[in-house]
Amino acid sequence: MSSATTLIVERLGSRRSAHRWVTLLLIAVGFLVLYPVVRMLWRSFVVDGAFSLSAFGQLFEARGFSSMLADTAIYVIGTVIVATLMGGFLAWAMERTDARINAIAGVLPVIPILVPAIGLIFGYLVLFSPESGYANILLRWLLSLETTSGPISIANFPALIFVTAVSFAPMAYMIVSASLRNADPALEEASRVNGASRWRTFWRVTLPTSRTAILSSALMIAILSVGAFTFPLFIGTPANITTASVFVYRGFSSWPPQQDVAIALAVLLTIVVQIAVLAQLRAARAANRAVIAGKRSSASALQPLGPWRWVVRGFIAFYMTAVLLPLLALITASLLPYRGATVSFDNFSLDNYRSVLSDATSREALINSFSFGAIAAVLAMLIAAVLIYAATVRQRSRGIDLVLYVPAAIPNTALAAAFIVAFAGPPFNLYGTAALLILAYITAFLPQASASATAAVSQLNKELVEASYVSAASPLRTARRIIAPQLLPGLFAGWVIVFFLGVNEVTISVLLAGLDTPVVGQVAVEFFESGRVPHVTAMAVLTFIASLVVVALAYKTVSRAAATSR
Amino acid sequence: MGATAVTSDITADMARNADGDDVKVRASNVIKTYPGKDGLVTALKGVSVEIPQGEMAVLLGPSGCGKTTLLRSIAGLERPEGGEISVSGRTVYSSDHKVYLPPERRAVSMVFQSYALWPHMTVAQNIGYPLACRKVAKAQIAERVQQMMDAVHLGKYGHRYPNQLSGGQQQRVALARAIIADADVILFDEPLSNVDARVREEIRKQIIALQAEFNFAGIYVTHDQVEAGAIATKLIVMNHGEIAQVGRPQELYDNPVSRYVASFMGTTTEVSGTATSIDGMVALDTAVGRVIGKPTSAIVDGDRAVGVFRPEWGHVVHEHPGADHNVWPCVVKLKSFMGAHMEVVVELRTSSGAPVEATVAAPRGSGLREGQCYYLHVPSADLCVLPEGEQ
Amino acid sequence: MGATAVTSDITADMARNADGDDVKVRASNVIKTYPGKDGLVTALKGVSVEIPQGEMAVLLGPSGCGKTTLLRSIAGLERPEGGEISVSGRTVYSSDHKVYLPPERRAVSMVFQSYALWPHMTVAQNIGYPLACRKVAKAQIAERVQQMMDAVHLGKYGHRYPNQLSGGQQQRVALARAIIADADVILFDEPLSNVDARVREEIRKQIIALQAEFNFAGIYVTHDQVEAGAIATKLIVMNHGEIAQVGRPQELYDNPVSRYVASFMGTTTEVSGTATSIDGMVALDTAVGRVIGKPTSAIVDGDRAVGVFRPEWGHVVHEHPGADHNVWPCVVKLKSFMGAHMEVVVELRTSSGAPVEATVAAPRGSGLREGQCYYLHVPSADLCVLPEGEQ
Amino acid sequence: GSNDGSGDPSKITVYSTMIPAVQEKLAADFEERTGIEVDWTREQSSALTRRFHEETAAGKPVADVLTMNEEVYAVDNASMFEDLSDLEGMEAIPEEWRLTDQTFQPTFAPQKIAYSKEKFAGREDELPQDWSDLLDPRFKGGKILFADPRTNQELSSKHLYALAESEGEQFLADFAAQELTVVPSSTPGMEELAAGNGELLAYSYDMNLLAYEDAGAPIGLVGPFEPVVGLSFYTQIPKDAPNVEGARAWVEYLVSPEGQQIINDGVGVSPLGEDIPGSLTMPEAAVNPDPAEALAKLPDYLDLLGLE
Ligand SMILES: Nc1ncnc2c1ncn2[C@@H]1O[C@H](COP(=O)(O)OP(=O)(O)OP(=O)(O)O)[C@@H](O)[C@H]1O
Ligand SMILES: Nc1ncnc2c1ncn2[C@@H]1O[C@H](COP(=O)(O)OP(=O)(O)OP(=O)(O)O)[C@@H](O)[C@H]1O
Ligand SMILES: [Mg+2]
Ligand SMILES: [Mg+2]
Repeated sequence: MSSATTLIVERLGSRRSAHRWVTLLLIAVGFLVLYPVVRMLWRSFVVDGAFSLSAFGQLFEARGFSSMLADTAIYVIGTVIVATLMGGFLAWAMERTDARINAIAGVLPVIPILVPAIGLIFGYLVLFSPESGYANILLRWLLSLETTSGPISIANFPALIFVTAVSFAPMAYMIVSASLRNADPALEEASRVNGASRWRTFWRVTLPTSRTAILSSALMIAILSVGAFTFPLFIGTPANITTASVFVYRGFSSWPPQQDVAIALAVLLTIVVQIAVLAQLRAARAANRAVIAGKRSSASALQPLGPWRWVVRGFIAFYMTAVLLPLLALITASLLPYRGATVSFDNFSLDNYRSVLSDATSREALINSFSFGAIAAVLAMLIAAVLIYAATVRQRSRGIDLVLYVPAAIPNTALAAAFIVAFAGPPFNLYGTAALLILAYITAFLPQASASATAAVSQLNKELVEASYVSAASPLRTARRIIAPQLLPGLFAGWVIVFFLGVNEVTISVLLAGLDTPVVGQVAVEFFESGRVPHVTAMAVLTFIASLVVVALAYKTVSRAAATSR
Repeated sequence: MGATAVTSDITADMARNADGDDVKVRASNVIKTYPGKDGLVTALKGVSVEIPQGEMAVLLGPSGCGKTTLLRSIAGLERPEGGEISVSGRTVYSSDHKVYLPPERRAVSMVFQSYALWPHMTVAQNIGYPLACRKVAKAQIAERVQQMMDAVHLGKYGHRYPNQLSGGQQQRVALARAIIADADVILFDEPLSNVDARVREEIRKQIIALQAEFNFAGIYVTHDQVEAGAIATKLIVMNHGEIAQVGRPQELYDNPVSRYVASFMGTTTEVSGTATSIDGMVALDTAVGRVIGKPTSAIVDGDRAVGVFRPEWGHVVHEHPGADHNVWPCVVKLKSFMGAHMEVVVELRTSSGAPVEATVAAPRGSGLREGQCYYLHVPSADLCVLPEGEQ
Repeated sequence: MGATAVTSDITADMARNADGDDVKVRASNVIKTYPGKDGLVTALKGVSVEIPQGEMAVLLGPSGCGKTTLLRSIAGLERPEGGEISVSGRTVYSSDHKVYLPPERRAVSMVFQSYALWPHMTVAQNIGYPLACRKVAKAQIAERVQQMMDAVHLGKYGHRYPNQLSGGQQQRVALARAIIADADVILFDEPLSNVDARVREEIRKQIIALQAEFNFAGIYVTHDQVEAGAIATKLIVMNHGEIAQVGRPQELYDNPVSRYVASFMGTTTEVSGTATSIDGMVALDTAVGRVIGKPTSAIVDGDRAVGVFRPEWGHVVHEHPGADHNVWPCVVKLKSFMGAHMEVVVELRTSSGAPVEATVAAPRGSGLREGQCYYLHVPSADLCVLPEGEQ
Repeated sequence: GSNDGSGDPSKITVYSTMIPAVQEKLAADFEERTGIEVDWTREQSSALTRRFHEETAAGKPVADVLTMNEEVYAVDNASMFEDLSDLEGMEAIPEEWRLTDQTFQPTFAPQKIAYSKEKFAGREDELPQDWSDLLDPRFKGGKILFADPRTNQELSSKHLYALAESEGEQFLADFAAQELTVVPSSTPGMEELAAGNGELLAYSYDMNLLAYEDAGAPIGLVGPFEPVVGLSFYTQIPKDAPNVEGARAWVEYLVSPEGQQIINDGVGVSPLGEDIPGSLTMPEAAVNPDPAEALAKLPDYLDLLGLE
C-alpha cells in the first residue's frame, strides 16, 4: 500500500472519524425520514403562510369517520390478540415442549413471510369465495349441503382478522421464541420441582417471564396492522369494513382528492403509534430485570406434554395449512384461464405465465423489483445496523430509535405522497427514477430492518469487540473483521424480511414507479385493474418462486461466509 | 486434661450420618441417553446410588460426566431409559413397571446452578411459591417464609426483586426456596459455582447447618474437590456416566482406587514404573529409581503401575532423611504462596534424562529457595500405587 | 547434605521480581465515575499503582470494588475523569493535559474473563490477529503463531474453531493471543473464573511460566485469595474504589493492616475487646478473657480493637499447652475434610454467655471428635491486633 | 419541454385510462404513421389523475397527453392545458363532445350491467330489462355485485344522481336492501362474476368484456338502461408537456377516422357517430349530470346505500 492510501485508510479507521461518519449517517437518515414528512405537513397545515388545523376539523367531520375509528380499533385489537396468541403459542410449543417438530423449526416463521400478502389474499379468495371456492365446494360435498354457496364466507371481520393474523403471526413467533430461547429453562423446571403442575407453571412462570417479549411483539403487530392495507382493502371492502389505512388510501387516490384529511389522519396515527412505541420502550426498560446469575444448564429441556402433544401438533399443522393451502390454491388458479374455470387438466395451461413473461413491462418489473428490493434491503440493514450499533455503544439511543421507528407510523400511501412532494422536483429531480423507489423502500422498511438489527446487535458480545481494540485493531478493521462477521447471520435474517417486503410492495410502488422503472407491485395493480387477474396470480407465483431462489442463493453465500460464526 | 465427652455428641452425629434403614433416594442401574450429533450419547451407563436421611452425598466429576443428568433424572426433569428410582420408599420411576411420576409429584426439591429465581416475583414470593403450590393457607405461608428468610439471614429482603440482590443473597434465596417445603430430598446442582470464594465458604456452612436443622437427604453436585470434601458425608466420584468410587471423602483422598479418582481429589504427583509386590507393599521400578508404596487396588506383578502422592505427603528437606527408599535429590523450580503453606514444584533427576516434576507442600518459613537443591522424601505408607489406565 | 545453590537461581529471581527503574504501568490518582440510578457511582476514587517490568500485580477485592474499571482504564476501554496513566513511559491518559489514546494505540494486551475469542476465526487466526493488526508479514505471522501455540500446548489445534475446544483450551488460546504481540503490559481480568479447579491450577502455572519467558508487566484481577497469593509478586487489595493495602502476598497474609484485608486474604477468627499496649504487644480485654497479640497498624490504648488469627495459627490440643495466655477451653462443633488438613469449628465459652466460634486447621489424624472438649491455643506472635472499623 | 432530457421530439408519453388492447393498437399505428414512439401507461382514472397532478405540482411533468375520466379536474384546471381548437380535425368534433377549448372526448363508454351466462343459462328472459328490475326479490341476497362508489367518486356520483333523479331516492335504499356484494371497482367485479360469485354486476363496460371473452369466461352484458351515463374519456395536452408538438400530432391522430375506428371498435361511441365502423350507437337517453352537484349529493346517496 502506498503511504498516501495508508494515510487515508488510517484516517478512515480512526475513532474520531468513525464517530463523525456515524453522525453524518444519522443526519442523512434523519433527513430522509423527516424531510418528506415535514414538507407534506407544511403543505397541508400551512395555508397561505398561516398555520391552520382546519384539516383536523374536516377529518373529524368526515363521512364515516367514527365508524372508521371503530373498524380500525376492532381490526387492530383483534389482529393483535389473534396474531400474538397464534405466534406466541407456536413459539412456546416449538421452543419449550416436545411437540416441537425439528424439521420445520427453522422455516416455520419464514414461510408466511415468503408468501406475498396479495398471494395469500388471492389464495383465500380462491379457496373461500362463496360459490366457487374450492374449500367451500369440498365442504358442501363433505357435509352434503344442498346450498350452492357457503358454508364459509371470508367477507367478515373474523375472517379478515384471521387472514391478517396468519400473515403477522411470524413476528410474534420470532420475538417470543427468541426470548424463550434466551430465558433459562431452569425457571420453569424450578417451578415443577417445587410442586407446580405444568399449567400452573405456564401461567405463573412462563407467561410472566415472557411478558416483555409478548408486549413488544403485540406492539409490532399493532403497528403493522394499523398500516396494513392490502388485507382490509380486498377482504374488508365486500364486508363494508373501512380501516384507517384504507381511509387514507381513498383520501389520496380517489378524485377529487381529500388529501388534507388523509394527511391529518396519518398525522394522528403517527402520534398514536409513537406514543405506543415510547410506552413500550419504557415498559421494556422497567421490566428488564432478568436474573442471569450463572452458568446456564446446557440442557434445552423440552417439556413432555403427554397426550396434549398431539393437540398442540394439530395446531401447528393447522397453522401450516392456513399458510400453504392458499398458496396451493393460488398456484392452481394461476394455471387456469380465469378464476371460475373448472379445475381440470384440460383447462390447465401455462398461458398466464407465458403472457406475463412475454410482456416486456412485466419482465422488466420482475427484474426491477428484485434488484430494488435487494439493494434497498442491503442499504436498510446497513443503516440500521450501523446506527443501532452506535446507539448501543454510546448508550444513547432515544434519538436514533425515534428516527428509525417513525416510518412505522406513516401509512405507505402518505409516505409515497410525501416523497413525491419532497424529492420529485428540484433540487433532487428524482421523479420516476429507481433511486426514488429505493429510497422510499428503505425509509418505509427501516422499522423492520431496525428490529432485526437490534436483535442481531444485542447478540453481539461487547468483549469480543474490545478484545479487537486491545489487539491494536483500528475501528474500521474491527468493524470489518470482528463486528460484521458476528452480525452477519442476524442481519441476513433482516435482509430477507426487508427484501420480501420490498419485492411485494404495492402502495408505494403504484405512486412512485416511473414509466421506465416498472415494479411488480405496480404492474400487478395495473393488471388487476385491467381485468387481468389470472396474470396477477401468475405474477404472484413467479415472484414467490424467484424470491425463494434468491433467498436460497443468498443464504448459501451468507452461510458460507458465516459458516464459522457459531 | 483429657477430652471430655458431652451429651450433644451422639445427637450431632446422628443428624449428619447415615441411618442405614431410612434410605431416602435409591437409584438402581439408571440408564439415560441423549440424541447426539453422531448417534446416541449415553450420559448415564447404569448408575446406582443410595442416600439415607440426613446424609449429604456429593457427586464429583469433570464436566460432562453425567452429574446433572443423574440429578435431573431423580427430580423427574429427565426420563431415563432404564433402571429404577425411588424417593422416600416410593417408586417414582421404573422402566420395568412403566412408572414415571412428573417432578411436581415427587417429594424432591432442587437448587439450580443458575439459581432459577423468578425475576417477576419478590424474594418472599419466590420462597413462598412451593408452599402456595401445596395449597398452604396464606397466613401460614407468610409466617413460614419469614422464618425461612431469617434462617438464611435475609429477614429484611422480602420485598426486593432478585435482580436487586447480590449473587450470594440470590443463592440464599434459592436455598430457602428449596428447603421451605420440607422435601425429603434436596438436590443441589453446583449451587456455589457463581459466588465469591468468601461467600462460598459462608453458604457452604449454612447448607450444613440447614441440613442439621431440617434433616433432609441431600445430593450435591460440584466439580471442586475442596468443596466436595468439605460438605460430603458420602462422596461419589463419577467418570463418563459411571461411578468411579464411593466413600467418605477421607477414604477417597487417602486411598483412591484409580489415578482418575486420585487426581480428581486434589493435586497429585505421579511416577510410573513396573510393579513387584513385597509384603503387602508394592515396589515400582521407575525413571527415578525404586519407589515403594501401598496398593489401593489390585496390582499384578510385572504390570505397569503408577506411584501417586499428594503435596503434603512429600517432604522437602535440607538433609538426607536417612530413609532407605523414596528419597530423591531435587531442585526447587517454583514456589507459590498458598496461604497456610507454600506450594513447591521440584524437579527430580531421572535415569532417562527427561526430568520429573513433583508438587510438594512445604510449611511456611521452611527456608526453601528457588533453584537450590534439597531432598524429597515420601514415606511409603503414604504413597499409593495404582494401576495404569485412564487418568 | 546441605542445600546447593545452582546458577539459574539469580536469573530466575530476576525474571520474577521487580526492577524498580523500569516501571511499565504507572497510574496516579485515577478517578472514574459512572452514572448510576441515583447519581454518580465513583468506581475509582483516586487510585495509584506502579508496576515494573516482569512483575505480576494482582488486584484482589470483592465484586464491585473497581478492579475491572481500573484494568479497563489502563487498557483505554474506559476514559477516566481524573488522574494520569502512563504505559511504558508514554502518557496514554492525562486529565490535565487532555491526553487520551484509544486502546489500539496503547502497547497493552488484555485477557478477558469471558475469553472473548472470536467464534468465526480459527485458533490460529485468533492468535494471529494482533500481529495482523500490526501489519506483520504473513509468513512471519504463521511462524510466530505456531511457536505460540506450541508454547501453550495447542500445537495441533490451529485449525479448530473456539467452540470445538474445552474451557481450558479456550483459555490458553486467549492467553496466547494476549502474549503474541509482545505487548509491554498484559492485563488479565479474572481469566480463571470460568474453568475447572483442576485446569485452573495448570493454567495458573502456565501464566507464571509465560511471564518468565516473555518478561511482561502483568496486572491480574481475581477475587480468589488463593489464586491471588499463588500468582502475585505484588498484591493490591482494593476496597470500594480505593487501595486498602499493597505488598507481597505473605506480608498481607501475615500482617494485614485492617480487618478488611485480613478477611480478604483468607478465613479468620476474630475476638474484639479494649486495647492496652505492653512492650510492643497489645493486650485486649475480650469476652473470652485477655488476648495478647502483635499490632500491625497503629492501635490507641483504650480503643476497641480486634484480635485476628488464621485457622493454621491456632492449635487445638488435648492437654493444656502450659502457656499463660491465649489458651481457651473449647468444644468442637464441626469438622470438615479439606484435603491436606481438617477444618475444625470450635466454640469458646465467654463471660457474657453468647459463645464465640473459631475456625482452626487441624492436622489429619489429630483425633478430634465433634462435641468433645479441647484447648485452643494461639501463640501471641501470630495473632494480629487490628483497629475495629469496617470489615 | 422545461425538463432536462425529456424533450425528445421522437417520443411522446401518453397517460390514459383506455384499455391496454386499444392503447397498444393506437400506439403501433401512430408510430407507423409518424415515426414518433409512444410510451403509454394505463391506470385507473383517479390514480392516474392523481399521478399527473403530483408530477405537475412537483414541476416534473412526464405526460404529453392525458386521457382520463375526471370532468371536474378538467374544467377546474383548464388553464393548465393547451388550447386544442386549432388542431386539424377538431372542427369535426361536435360541441357536446368538447368540454372546454382544452378538453375533448374521443370516445364514450355507456354503463351496462354484466351478468353470468352460467347463472342465467336457460332463463335468459329473467335478465333485467331496466334499473327497476334490479329490485326484483330473485336478486336478493348477495347476488348483485356493486362497484364501490367511493372508489370512482365522480363517475359514481353522476350515475347515482341520474338514478335518483329518474327513479327517486328511495330506489337507492331499496337497491341496498337487496343485500349487495360490494366490490372495490368494476374490474374486480368482473373477476368475481367470472369466478361464479353473484349473478349481476352493476356496472360494467364493453371494453371490460374483451379480456374475458378471450379467456372464454361466460360473461355477458345487458343494457344500457335509462338514464344512461357512462365513461367520458377527457383528453388534453398539458401546457408544460415535454413534447407538445408530438402531443398535438397524437391528438390529431385521435380525431382522425383511423384513430377513431381503433378507439371505438366494439367498445365505445365515437363523436363522429355512425361514420366510424364498429362504433357503438349513442343511446337516446344519455345524460350528463353536473359533476359538482352530483358530488355534493354523494354522501346522501352513500347513506341511502348503507355505505360508510
Ligand atoms: N439435553 C441434552 N441433549 C443432548 N446431550 C445432552 C443433553 N444434556 C446432557 N447431554 C450430554 O450428556 C452428558 C452428560 O451431561 P451432564 O450435563 O449430566 O454433565 P455434568 O456432569 O453435569 O457436566 P457439567 O459439570 O458441565 O455440568 C454430556 O456428554 C452432555 O453433552
Ligand atoms: N458501565 C457501567 N455503568 C455503571 N456503573 C458501572 C459500570 N461499570 C461498572 N460500574 C460500577 O462501578 C463499580 C466498579 O465496578 P467494577 O466492574 O470495576 O467492579 P469489579 O471489582 O471488577 O467487580 P467484579 O468482581 O464483580 O467484576 C461497581 O459499583 C459497578 O456497579
Ligand atoms: Mg452439570
Ligand atoms: Mg470485574
